[in-house]
Amino acid sequence: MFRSSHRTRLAVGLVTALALAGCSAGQTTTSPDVGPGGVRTDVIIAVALEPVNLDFTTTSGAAIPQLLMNNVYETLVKIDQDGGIVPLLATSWEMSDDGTEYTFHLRRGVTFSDGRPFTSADVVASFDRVQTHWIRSQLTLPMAVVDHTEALDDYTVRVTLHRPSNEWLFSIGTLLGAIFPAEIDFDKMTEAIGTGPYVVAERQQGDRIVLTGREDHWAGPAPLRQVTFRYITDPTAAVNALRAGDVDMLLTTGDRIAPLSNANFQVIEGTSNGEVLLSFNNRIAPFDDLRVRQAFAYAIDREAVMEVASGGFGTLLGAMVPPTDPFFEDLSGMFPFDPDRARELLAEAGYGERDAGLEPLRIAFDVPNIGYATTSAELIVSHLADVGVNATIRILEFPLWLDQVFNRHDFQMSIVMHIEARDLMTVLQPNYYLGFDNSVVGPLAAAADAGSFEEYVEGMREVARLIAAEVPGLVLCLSPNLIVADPALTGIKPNAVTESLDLTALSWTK
Amino acid sequence: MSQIIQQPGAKAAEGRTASVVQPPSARLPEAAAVGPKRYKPGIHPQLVIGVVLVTLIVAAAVVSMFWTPYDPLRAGVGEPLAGPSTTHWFGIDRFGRDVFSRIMAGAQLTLYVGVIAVSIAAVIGVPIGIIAGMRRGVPGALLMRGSDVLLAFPGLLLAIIFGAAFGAGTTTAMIALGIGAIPAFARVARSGTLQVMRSDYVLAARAANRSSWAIAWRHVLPNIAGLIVVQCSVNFGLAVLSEAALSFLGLGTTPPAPSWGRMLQESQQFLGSHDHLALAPGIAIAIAVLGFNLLGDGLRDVLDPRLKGVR
Amino acid sequence: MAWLAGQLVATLAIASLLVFWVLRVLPGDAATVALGMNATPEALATWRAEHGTDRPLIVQYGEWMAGLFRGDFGRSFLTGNDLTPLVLDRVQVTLILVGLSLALALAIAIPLGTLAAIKHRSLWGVVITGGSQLGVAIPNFLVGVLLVSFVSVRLDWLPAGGWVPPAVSLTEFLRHVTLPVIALGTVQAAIITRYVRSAVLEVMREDFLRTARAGGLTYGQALMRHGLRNAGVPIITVIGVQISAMLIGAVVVERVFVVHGLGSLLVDSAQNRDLQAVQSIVLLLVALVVVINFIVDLLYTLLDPRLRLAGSVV
Amino acid sequence: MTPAAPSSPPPPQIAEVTPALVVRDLRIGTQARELLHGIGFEVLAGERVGLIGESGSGKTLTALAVMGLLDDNLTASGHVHVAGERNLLARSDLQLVRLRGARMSMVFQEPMTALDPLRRVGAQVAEVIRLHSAGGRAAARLRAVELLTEVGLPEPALTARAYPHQLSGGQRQRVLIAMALANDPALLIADEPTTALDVTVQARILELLAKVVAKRGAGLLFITHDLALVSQVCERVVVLKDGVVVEQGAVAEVFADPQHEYTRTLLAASSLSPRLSPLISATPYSAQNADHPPPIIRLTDVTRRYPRPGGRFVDALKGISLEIAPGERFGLVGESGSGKTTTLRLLAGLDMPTSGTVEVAGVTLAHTPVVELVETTTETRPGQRFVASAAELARVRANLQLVFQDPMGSLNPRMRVGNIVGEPLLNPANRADIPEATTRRERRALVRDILTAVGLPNDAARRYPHQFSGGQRQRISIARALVCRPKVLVADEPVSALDVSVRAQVLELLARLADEREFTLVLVSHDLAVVRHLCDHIAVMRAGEIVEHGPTEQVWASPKHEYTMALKAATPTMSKRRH
Repeated sequence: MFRSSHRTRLAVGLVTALALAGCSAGQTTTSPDVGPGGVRTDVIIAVALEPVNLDFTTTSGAAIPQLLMNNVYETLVKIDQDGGIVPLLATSWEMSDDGTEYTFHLRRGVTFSDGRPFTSADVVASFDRVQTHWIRSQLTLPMAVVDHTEALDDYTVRVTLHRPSNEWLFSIGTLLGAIFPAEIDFDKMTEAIGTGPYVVAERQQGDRIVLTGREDHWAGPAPLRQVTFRYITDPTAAVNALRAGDVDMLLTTGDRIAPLSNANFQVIEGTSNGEVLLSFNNRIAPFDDLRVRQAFAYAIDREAVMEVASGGFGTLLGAMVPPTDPFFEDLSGMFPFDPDRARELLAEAGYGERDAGLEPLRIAFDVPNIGYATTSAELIVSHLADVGVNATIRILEFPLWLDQVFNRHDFQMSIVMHIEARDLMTVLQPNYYLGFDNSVVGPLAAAADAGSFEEYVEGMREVARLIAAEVPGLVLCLSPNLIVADPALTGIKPNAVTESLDLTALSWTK
Repeated sequence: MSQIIQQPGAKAAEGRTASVVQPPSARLPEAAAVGPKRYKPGIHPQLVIGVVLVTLIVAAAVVSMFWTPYDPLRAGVGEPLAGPSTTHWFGIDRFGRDVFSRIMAGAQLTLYVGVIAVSIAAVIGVPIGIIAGMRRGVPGALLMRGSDVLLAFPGLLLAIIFGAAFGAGTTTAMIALGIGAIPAFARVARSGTLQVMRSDYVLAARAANRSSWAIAWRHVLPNIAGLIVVQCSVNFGLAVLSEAALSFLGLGTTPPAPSWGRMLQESQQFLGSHDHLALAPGIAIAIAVLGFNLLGDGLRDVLDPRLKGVR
Repeated sequence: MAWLAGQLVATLAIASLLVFWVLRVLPGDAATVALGMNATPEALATWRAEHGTDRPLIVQYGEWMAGLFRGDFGRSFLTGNDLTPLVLDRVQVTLILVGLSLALALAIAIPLGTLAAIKHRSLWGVVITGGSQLGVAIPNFLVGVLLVSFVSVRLDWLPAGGWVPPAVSLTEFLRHVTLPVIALGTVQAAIITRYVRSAVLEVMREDFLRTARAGGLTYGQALMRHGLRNAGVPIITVIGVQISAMLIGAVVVERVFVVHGLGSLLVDSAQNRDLQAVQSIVLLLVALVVVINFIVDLLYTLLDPRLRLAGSVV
Repeated sequence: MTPAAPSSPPPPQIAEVTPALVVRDLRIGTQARELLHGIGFEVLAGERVGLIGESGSGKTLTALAVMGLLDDNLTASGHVHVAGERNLLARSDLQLVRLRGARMSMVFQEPMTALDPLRRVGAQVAEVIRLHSAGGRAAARLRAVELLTEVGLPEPALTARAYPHQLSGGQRQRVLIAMALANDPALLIADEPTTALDVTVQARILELLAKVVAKRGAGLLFITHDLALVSQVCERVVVLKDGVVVEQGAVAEVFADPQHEYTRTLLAASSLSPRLSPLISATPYSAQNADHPPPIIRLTDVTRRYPRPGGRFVDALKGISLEIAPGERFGLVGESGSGKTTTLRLLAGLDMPTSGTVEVAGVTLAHTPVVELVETTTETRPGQRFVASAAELARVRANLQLVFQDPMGSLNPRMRVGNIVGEPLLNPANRADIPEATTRRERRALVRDILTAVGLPNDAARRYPHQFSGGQRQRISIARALVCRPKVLVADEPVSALDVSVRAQVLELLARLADEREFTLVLVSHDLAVVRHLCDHIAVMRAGEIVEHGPTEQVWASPKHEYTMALKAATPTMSKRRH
């Protein structure tokens, strides 16, 4: 709840968005695994992005934690559906008054899937190795505040921090806090051994990963005997698989809902932090000119874009502050759809018809090859054409997009979903790909962060308002977490709070 | 016979294709027209249908340069996903664009891709084939070997490689398809050239001390022109299909340009609820491919009887 | 034979150089792509050293070639995994798909094409010829999409996609493979039908068929005993070409039916800029094409005594 | 309906012997038009009847109608009875199948394509046997070998295992005859069975046909365009023109006293008279004779060797020498593979000798020093190793022009006749001696003149080759060859692809032009009669060697080499009869 958000985890977040969009679950129509009382005990989940391996300590991407976190690996604390921090492997914990010492009391009777008992030694080993063995060092920054971890006894662990950090506790609820057996060789982690209710039973690369439920999980036998993740990149194919009964559950985007809604499926709309951002390169012309950025904000009918790109699902935002943030304020009306105003602003900036003695504006529009992005882009091009802007779409595969746009800042305008929580200030770092000059809002935000909670909220609102007026990028909408599933499936977690696709409560009602 | 025996293995392929079917490299519909030479001076149904269909596509393309019912790129000209109506003949797509206008403009793009791809293949492939056919020594063999290496790269594969290397797009796709078709043209040109070079009129021209250049220009080219035209037509259909497939894979034309293949790909998710979105581009592709294939077949039937005189 | 094998090697060598050259023109840094944005410069350097992308291109080419000779496709730039088992697995899928589709195509095309030739003046001939023309013109992904839409989604007869290896469950394999094979096979059938028809028509005009009839064979007998084998010669050529085209052309159908074949792997790798995977897969495809052509040539020699270099009997 | 000549004998009485073939009022047509207008004739058992006519007369259609092998788009009406089997035209294909190959059979013109290339010839013969008899496979095999023996194939057991491409044309035709005879048919139809064969082979095949037919007492319907063959082979002749029988009767009577105008023309055109040239024919062939100008063509010890795969060679020329004096009409006679075409190519500078010297019009085209190593690796390409300079070569080509055999293939179908004929003039070297050919207008006038000279209509220059008949096309070829006023004209089988009546006209034209324009004529031909008709001197070639040469009449009257004798004996003439 109180973590600061200066992590550069965009890449991971984007990939998560991809993965979740195509996530679907399904049942085999042929031989459903049926348990006592005729209730099915298996689910096949189809997911867009496949893990390249099972080791998120060395490999980036959201696909691995999506599969393994909470399901195979567990953490001391867990982020619940409302973003709260709740006990998991730790039954309770205390924080010292200066906020630098945390003492965790571990759950007893927990075993790893290979039968080893879970003790404090595993926690110490796992936390220590984040610093020493994880290759993804930028991601591990939140753990850098850890001074040392010690086992007070078999079921008590004390973590000492250099300085107080609210974010740290939140972070050990994510993959950074995953508990591995102390004995495993971190350099050769080819299989995933955790304390969670499921184990990886089978991997067919390019097609599926099968999890089976543990009978000996500390919380009792897993509700499902078998969970299969099927990897379907093409969203249409995923929808077809659901409609053909090959899968039961589908994490998808809003534009896919319409044809499914008249069929017999439950549609669950949950919260996410996924703001779809039309990003401008503020460093270069024409977007170094505020009038151009504002003109674009007026020119684009965001409601229409949301209608087309996500079938009307989503929330219009004025800044990258979702309604779940404490400092949320509805700024979506700041730039209403007004093509005439857009043309005026463009003309002021010197762009327009050649006949009017102005320079026609041409924009290169680099779009990652992801459904929502290309669809939105196509409509935006039409809207821009109406105000005399000629935007040319170039579709880039995501890795190329990362390299060219995100890394080398070689772009004019792009579009991508940012799914990290509290990412307002992250995105506005001057060395970030937007290249926003935060010399004004930066100190304001820092001051707000240092103050009381009320000062923090008020300060951040002011910051958000200032930023919204500057339009460093145009927030098109907040995309919901959408799940379509067989109506008999229960225990689906609607909100996307971490990368994990939490299956621990998933079961059939009939 | 000795001709064939002289060319064992891979080279035999040339011998046999020259005599039996058209070159193996010409991947698609070559064959039908190799059929009986029942050329009647009157109406030739294949040709007529082919000409009609191709004319339809060309007319749509030409008209779309000056006029379409609506701006094919403009969103919001109608209720998104609306079905066909009197104002929007083929309905409206998800962006609220007029599908009929997009199909018309798509014809332009399709022809553009086809013309460029076929031109690249013909402009490079035909000279290679003619040179290889006229100079049977080392340079000719090398040229043919070179183009045969390309034979191992189907157009689609080339397009994927080029797309990965230079970025996907219409330009990349049509260049790749063009290069991929070079061996087909080279082989057709070579087998035709060999046939012409065996003819007595070339012997007569050589006896009259005409230069190789003059022989190629005055004797070979006019006499293999029919073969080339047929190959162009067939490859045109192939290029249209391949472009559609590439756009379908997301390796072809970038949005919002109205590519039929991409329209088909985008329509996929609305299949069952808004079938018109798939039908319009699907039928357009079929008409274009069918048209060019029939045109090629018809031309072959019409042009071949005179070519027989070459022997 | 040695000459043929030499050609095979030469073609592959040139193709490998082409592939390597074209793909190393690619912009972007393989290490960054593989490790993502969170990687430190040290990690990147380590990766480059590990994958050898910091060495001169000629050395990299040599290593790649040497690996291929040992049957080693290298390690994926993206996942770091050994590509060999993955590629072999995918090849299997594609080969099964292509093989079954070809079988279906031939089962349709040979009878229909022959019939169309024999009845080329009657309604049947016109219908078959017209049908095959139409079949050639319809993109196979459209067929696939329609099949999914109707057979899987509306009628719920067969799965909409996916792949179960025959070793796992034969019935499931058949259920999953049916629609892709139909989508790929019927369009191929249309193409091959046209070739069969023209080859048979060609043969029907041959003098030896008339000789056979003058000797007392019925038209049908003459065609079966003398015609089809002669028509087979050009048809084999066409089949070879079509297999080559299908190996890569299958990618579209693989996409529609979520079948993970070699083509899909290639497209995915290309999109993920996994250069190592792309160049190895492309070369594998090229090798397959070249080998198929080689086999076609051999078959051809087998079928046609005129191509055998054996000394004459008389 | 039969417009038979009044002198035809009355049809034999059917009651006595069942005729092998009776054709009555046979009409064949497409839906659009009738091609055969009700013809009638008979072939008695054991009788040999010639069906003669020029291309397009309908003779092959007749044969196919009898066999029931007409194309689907052709319909036949009338009556055809074969060996007592009545009314074949009314029968279904399934009924006819029993007769074909058993009661009636047919030998086709083109032996190269009439056999299934993928099956052994013995099996193909055996197949016909097994179709019509109950015997087993082994019996059929044996019988096939017997038949192959009977048709005179060497090592018949081995030959039966051969594929068609391993046999020569004559051998294949023998196989086809064996197939036709396999079930002792009552009627054998031979459709131009020897047209594709060499003269000496033709003679042996005809002998064979006559022999096997006689042995079986079968009727033979012998279809040909060549009156001389009919006169040799047949007892009776039926003359067909444009789908109508214009005359029929005993060969002796018809040929001695033709009633119909067409038959008379045909006969006149068929008998080529020997050339009688008082000036040269008496002179012994010798270029050393000081009274004569130096030869315009001189070949000295010329050899030409072509490489074959596997390091083997074919020696097309094995060292020939000959000289041709200016103004001479020189005939080069030989069968296929004799090297006459190679000689011609060497003369025209289109090829070069492996060793030896070729001198044409004072230019030496090649000397001996040829690198043998180079020779073995690649095919020789023209222009590669000429010793003569390009200018000299150009002069040769200006001085020596060619006329080809095939009137269809020797003219570019995409060019107008005017351009075809004028093309040699585009080469400045070719018109060096023709000052009036510098401008386009002048060249056009030259083309017009030469077209008139060869007897083509005024508008010919604007038309395309396919608008002309075979004979006219050959005239175009001659015009093209002569437009540059060459000193030598080499004509390669100029009339062998033409109908008899046209043949005579083209030969006349050549003779007339040679006199008028005073060029040296080199005529290459397989036909001794044609050469004898036109030439003063001849050289007889065989297997790359000149076996005999000298003044035409001398060689003709008293051939010294046995091959010349054989050739002369094999050459069909009207006067010779086999029976």
